[in-house]
Amino acid sequence: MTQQTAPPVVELTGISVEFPPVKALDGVDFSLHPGEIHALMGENGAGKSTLIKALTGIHSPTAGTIRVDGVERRFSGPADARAHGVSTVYQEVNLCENLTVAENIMLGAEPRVLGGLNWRAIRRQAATHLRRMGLDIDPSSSLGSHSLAVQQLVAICRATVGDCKVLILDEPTSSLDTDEVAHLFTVMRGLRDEGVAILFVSHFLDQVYEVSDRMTVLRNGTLVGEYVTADLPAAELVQHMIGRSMDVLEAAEEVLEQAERPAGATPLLGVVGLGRKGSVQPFDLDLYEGEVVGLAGLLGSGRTELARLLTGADRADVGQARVAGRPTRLRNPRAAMRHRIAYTSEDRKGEGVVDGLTVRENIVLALQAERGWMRPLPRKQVDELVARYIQQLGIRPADPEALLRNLSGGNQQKVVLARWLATAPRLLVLDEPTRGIDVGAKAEIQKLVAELAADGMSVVFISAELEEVLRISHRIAVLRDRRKVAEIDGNGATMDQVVDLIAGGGAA
Amino acid sequence: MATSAPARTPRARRGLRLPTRLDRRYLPVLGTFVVLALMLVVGGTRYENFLTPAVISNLFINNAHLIVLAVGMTFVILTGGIDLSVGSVLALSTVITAALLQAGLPVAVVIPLAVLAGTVIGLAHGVMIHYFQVQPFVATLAGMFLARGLCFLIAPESIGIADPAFIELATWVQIFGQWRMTSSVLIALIVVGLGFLVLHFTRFGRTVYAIGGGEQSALLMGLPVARTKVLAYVVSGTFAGLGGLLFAMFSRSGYSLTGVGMELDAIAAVVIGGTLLTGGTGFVLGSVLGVLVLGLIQTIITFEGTLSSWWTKIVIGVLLLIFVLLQRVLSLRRT
Amino acid sequence: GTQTGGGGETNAADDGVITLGFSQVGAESGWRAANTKSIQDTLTAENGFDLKFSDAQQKQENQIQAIRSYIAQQVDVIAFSPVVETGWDAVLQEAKDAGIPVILTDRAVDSSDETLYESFIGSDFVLEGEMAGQWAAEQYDGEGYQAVELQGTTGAAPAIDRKDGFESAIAGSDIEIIDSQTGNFTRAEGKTVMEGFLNAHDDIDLVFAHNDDMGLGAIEAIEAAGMTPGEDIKIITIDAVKDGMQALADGKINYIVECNPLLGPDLADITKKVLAGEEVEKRIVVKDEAFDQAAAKEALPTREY
Amino acid sequence: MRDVLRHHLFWPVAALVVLLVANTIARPGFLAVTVRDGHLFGAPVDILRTTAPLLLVALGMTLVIATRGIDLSVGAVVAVSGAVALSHIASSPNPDSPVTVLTAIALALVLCLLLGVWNGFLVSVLGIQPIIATLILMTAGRGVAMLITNGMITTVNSTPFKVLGSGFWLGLPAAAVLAFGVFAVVAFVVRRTALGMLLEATGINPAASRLSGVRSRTLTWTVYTASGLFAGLAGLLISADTMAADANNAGLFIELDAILAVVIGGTALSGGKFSLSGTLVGALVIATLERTVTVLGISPLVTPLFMALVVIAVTLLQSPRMRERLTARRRQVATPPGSRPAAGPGPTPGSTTDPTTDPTEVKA
Ligand SMILES: Nc1ncnc2c1ncn2[C@@H]1O[C@H](COP(=O)(O)OP(=O)(O)OP(=O)(O)O)[C@@H](O)[C@H]1O
Ligand SMILES: Nc1ncnc2c1ncn2[C@@H]1O[C@H](COP(=O)(O)OP(=O)(O)OP(=O)(O)O)[C@@H](O)[C@H]1O
Ligand SMILES: O[C@@H]1[C@@H](O)[C@H](O)OC[C@H]1O
Ligand SMILES: [Mg+2]
Ligand SMILES: [Mg+2]
Repeated sequence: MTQQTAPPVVELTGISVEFPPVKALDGVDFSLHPGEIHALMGENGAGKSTLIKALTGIHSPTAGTIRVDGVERRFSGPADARAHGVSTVYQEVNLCENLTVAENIMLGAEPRVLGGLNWRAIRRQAATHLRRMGLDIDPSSSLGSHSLAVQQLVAICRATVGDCKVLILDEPTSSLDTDEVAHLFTVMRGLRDEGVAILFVSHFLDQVYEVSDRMTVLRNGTLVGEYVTADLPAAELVQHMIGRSMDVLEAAEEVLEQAERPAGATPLLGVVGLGRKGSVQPFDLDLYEGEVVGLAGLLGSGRTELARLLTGADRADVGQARVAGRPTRLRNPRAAMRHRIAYTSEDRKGEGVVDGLTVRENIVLALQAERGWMRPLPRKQVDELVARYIQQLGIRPADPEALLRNLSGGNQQKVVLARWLATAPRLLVLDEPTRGIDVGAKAEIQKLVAELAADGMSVVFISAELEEVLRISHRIAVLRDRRKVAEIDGNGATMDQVVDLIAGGGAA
Repeated sequence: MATSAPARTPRARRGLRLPTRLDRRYLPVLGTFVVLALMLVVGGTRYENFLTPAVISNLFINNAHLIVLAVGMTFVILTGGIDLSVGSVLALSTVITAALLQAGLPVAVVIPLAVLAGTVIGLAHGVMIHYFQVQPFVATLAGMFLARGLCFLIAPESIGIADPAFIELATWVQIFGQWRMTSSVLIALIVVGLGFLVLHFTRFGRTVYAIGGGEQSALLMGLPVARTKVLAYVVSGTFAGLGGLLFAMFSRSGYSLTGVGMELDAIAAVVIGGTLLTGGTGFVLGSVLGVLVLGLIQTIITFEGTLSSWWTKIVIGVLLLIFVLLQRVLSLRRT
Repeated sequence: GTQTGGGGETNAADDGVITLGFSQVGAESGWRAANTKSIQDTLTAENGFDLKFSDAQQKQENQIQAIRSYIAQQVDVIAFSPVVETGWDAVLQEAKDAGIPVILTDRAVDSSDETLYESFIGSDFVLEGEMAGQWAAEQYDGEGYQAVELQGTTGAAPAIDRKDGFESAIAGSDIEIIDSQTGNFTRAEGKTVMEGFLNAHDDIDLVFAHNDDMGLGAIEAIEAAGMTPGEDIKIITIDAVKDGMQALADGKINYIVECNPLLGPDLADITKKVLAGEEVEKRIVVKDEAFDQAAAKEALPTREY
Repeated sequence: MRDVLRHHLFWPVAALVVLLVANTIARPGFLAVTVRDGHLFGAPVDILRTTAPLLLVALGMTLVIATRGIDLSVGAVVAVSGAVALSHIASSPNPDSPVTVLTAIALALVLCLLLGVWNGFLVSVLGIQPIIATLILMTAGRGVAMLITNGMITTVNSTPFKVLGSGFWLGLPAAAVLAFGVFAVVAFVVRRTALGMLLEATGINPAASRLSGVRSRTLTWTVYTASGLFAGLAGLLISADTMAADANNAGLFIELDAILAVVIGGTALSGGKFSLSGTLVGALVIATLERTVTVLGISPLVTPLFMALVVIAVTLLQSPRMRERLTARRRQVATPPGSRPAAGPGPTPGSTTDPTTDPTEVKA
């Protein structure tokens, strides 16, 4: 497996990167060998993405050396890095949705004829690369017409075009489902066996254990250590990452176990035959106070779209909704907010963060919008509120005046969550709230959800991680092909049972 | 306007999944084409001598310079930028042409110089925009003032062009029955062809689209963003210079106050042609159709012949509105 | 009216109606509005005309386009006020080839080939400037007056010619032009530039504005600075449109040289002659008067524009 | 000192000071203000008066730009406003009656408000790109103004209306008092309420704002309406200035001046964070610049050149790249000796910061 004998293909020594006043990396050493899958681990904001960007020349380190194939280098940017065999799929999957799949894969390396692009060859080669990734899509279809998962795979496909000695994947699995992850791992192992060095970032510990050979752990911009995966127990890894033991996780479990589903008389929100043409088939659902309802389903099964109908993000064209027994129409998010219904979108970048505003402004945004522009929140109240959530959710840096775009992905997610908690909702619909969030924070969020429910809030919880849904939910609604197919009790349910329902094998 | 496209909701994506044969990207251009055809039909039934080769030839002859400007503008807008300077740069090029010819320089020297003036200004824009991160609107607005100021500096008054070689070039015409093709139309068509080839068959062209789709993405994909962006403004500037040359051929003079507001015509043409100002989608051929639509509006107004100047303005506004609405309806039906 | 048949000779058609295509500069000044009105009111159906009017919005390309379109429409006569002097040879040649006579109004073209148009009807801008200058020299020579000049649109014939005319006429006197900038023939810019002049110079005695509109703007600026126009600072303008005449009568302007915008009747007249094959003069200069304050009071009640 | 240098108003204010100094050198008495009949006179007072309409238009423009939009139609709206007001006054038997004048003002403002509503409708409801949506009114609006005045320059004599142009309130030009007053009130409302933040959120991420319960559409609609209204008010000042409604020339290119004022003031055209105090300084810079050209006796021929140089200088000095230079110098001083100075100071153009927005923007 690991080939410690081979000299490292990438070797970083004493790398520091600063975003004054933040020291994102402080004298970090790191090495990557050919033919290994190396996981880079750490909490949100630990500096993983920054390390990758320093290597590929997006950020220039203030100190340290970078060696690739034994030669000291400072790449001028991704193009330069790529020309030296270092290909990267960055955390913010960013391809061009306005171009075709083939172009996205081949752009910059297109075959040419008579000085012009050879479109036939482009499509043919792209198709070959897609096949190698086991992706069966039309190369001349527009990238934007594909799901995020497919786009993610196309991004990886692009990275492997040409002479690729080092492949860097920053959280490639955060929007993939189980099958797709398995698929990706097969591809990764194949590349490793061809001698490619793979650097891999993920917050899913089981995935890391499944696929990686070695791992490097960062904490607060400093190196904690380098370990052989097989030799490091998960509990120890987590301790290295968060710098303390896993008390939080256990605490979360405790709260969850204590919480009993209350027998509420009228549902907080009850919908009958709610649906929208072309989006979700009419469904019934009752949500009670103090209860967590999980939504399970495959990617594209309609969980998000169901959530959007519950929260007025999309308008239903059939069906009725009742809040506390009274008929109502959830015409838009504001209408839902009046009933204290909150929704955090899965699309953090597009529908969550307002990246040009500060942490403070992002946190108070919904609350302020609800009060209307005429009644600004008193500054003192704002400061208290913001300080509380920064502390409670561990938002880093803990600076209310930091621009949101300068926060790491996971911390941005926490800010968006804080925005909704600040509105004190009675029903909180969380769509993939733990995507891209580190283990510690994930446990915190799960604990938070349990506590909120215990305090009487009703929560709808969507996650691609079935295990998480099972653990946290009192009740689980299962969706398949944009239709609600089953509703089961969360306590008795087993993984196999739910998987059967999701896949359409089990009895509905 | 460096605005980014609104976030795509998951639903928009599914809409695109519907199987269609005709690529939806061509719909706006097709819409423009349909409207153009409709205008021709309406004009043809309403006015005598309207649907004649002479009128159609004139449409191209009168608008050759605008076609060239619009092609350059398309490059810039595709990257998500904008070039407000093209009207002034066109004027500068006419003034340089006329002044140098008047000074007795040979045509073979004057023509490259006039075009080069545009190239240099375009380069300056690119540098300001990319390296100093000045917003395109502002950088090219400054360029607009600069070029206009240079015009006045060279010659405030209009200078006639009498150089025989230049006149010969300007009056070159090919006649096919009632159809006429002048040298400027020929040049414009070559520019359109070039623009098309470059955008669709070179890496530079595809990178232009990629940048419009997302500059950040293009950077992370390792594409030469800096070079491409600068080059897009160089193309626009150069074509504005060339447009000035065509305009000098058209008006046989150089005048510092020429082309005021022409940048808005070029932008309008590009947008009418289906290119999004946010960048990343659009075609040169659409922009050509856009120019023809604008030209046809003018033609119809002259044929109508009774409109006071205010009605002219109102009618242009209303037609623009109808156009944008039609396009809007088309693009809504897409999802 | 317009002939349906292809390409033949065009002349005053059988129905007796003359189709005339007119391309106007724009609508930049009060003078221009009066000029447009005069043409539209004269070339009416009652008078036997079918007028095709288009406004070029100050753009030469629009004018060329309009003229080409008139050729394609096979009108009987084309008339226009060229935005600029140069650049008309090609399109005028096209009109000539199509056998359509062209008449220029108000502004002339700068062309070596005089056969390209039949006639020019308009004012002598140089003379206007001279008349203004002569009056100034007669009235104020010996006082050591410091004058400022508000020029018309840069590069436009009336601006160039009036400047030349005025300068040559005051050449022998002790009137000195201390500053001269463009006010673009508009009131608002006339006012802004005059304000600047007042900030920049302590002792301005005389303003020469290339048209009434700028002069009226200057009056506002002078009043805003707490001075009396017409007394503290003398004002001479050109055009004699109604507002200007009123200000003259009110004593705020001291002298106005007329620039007659009523070119419609002359145009109708010449058109008929040209179509009838009569010989017409190449250059028909409209007679311009000049008014001092007393003359203005007298003329005001009967002014048409 | 360094904080002063990095303040977002530093370069615009510096530009203003340089212009004033240049004028004073050319003409030592330039800054002198005299009192006559209890009114203030002098070049600075003139500048305040000529800034007034531009300031109003730029105020609306700033709000529109904050929502990621742009309003090209303001010049046409200026023309319509003057046309309506003066036509009404001219057609009334008693142009000196305050009732006539007030009616005229009300008519003009209401119509301009409606024009703003129209722009807002196109942008926020029909989703047409702002630059094109407002280009429609930019073209047609002047036509409407000419339609109202019948293509003539309408002039009136009306003492109460003239106050708006050359009258004095509290010793200062009425136009300046009005414009600066409106500006102050709007700035106060925007910054003391949550309006500013909600506008910025809308400009930065409309989808996220909507989901957060911000009435993005209404806000967008409102700013275009406000822009129309302010342009209408500016139109009244401009027409009262010469007591003439010139449909062709009133407010010509004022949209460009207003956009420049906004940009010089440090607000990014890409929307989001905006600075009203910056716009105020920007408008003063432009008005002073125009005055400077005349006072310095710079040939009118090179005025655009001069304009371009000032704009280029201010925008380059304000550019992120230049700011980084300043930051870098500071950082170099701060970093301990021996550590390697950054190759390319700060984030390179390829950093994760969105190059279209300026992260260092500070709000007023
Ligand atoms: N462009 C930037 N400007 C300022 N600070 C930044 C910038 N990029 C990153 N940071 C800061 O650097 C630190 C490390 O961020 P980084 O994105 O590397 O974290 P990460 O380990 O990838 O976290 P995550 O798991 O959440 O993606 C964070 O504190 C972040 O706020
Ligand atoms: N296999 C696929 N191919 C193309 N598009 C897909 C596919 N799967 C999902 N999508 C798109 O992704 C969007 C998200 O799906 P939806 O919101 O209905 O499901 P979900 O259960 O919430 O899944 P997700 O895990 O992606 O949030 C859908 O609108 C759909 O268009
Ligand atoms: O306003 C005028 C200008 O437009 C016209 O061409 O000549 C006369 C001038 O007074
Ligand atoms: Mg990261
Ligand atoms: Mg989802």
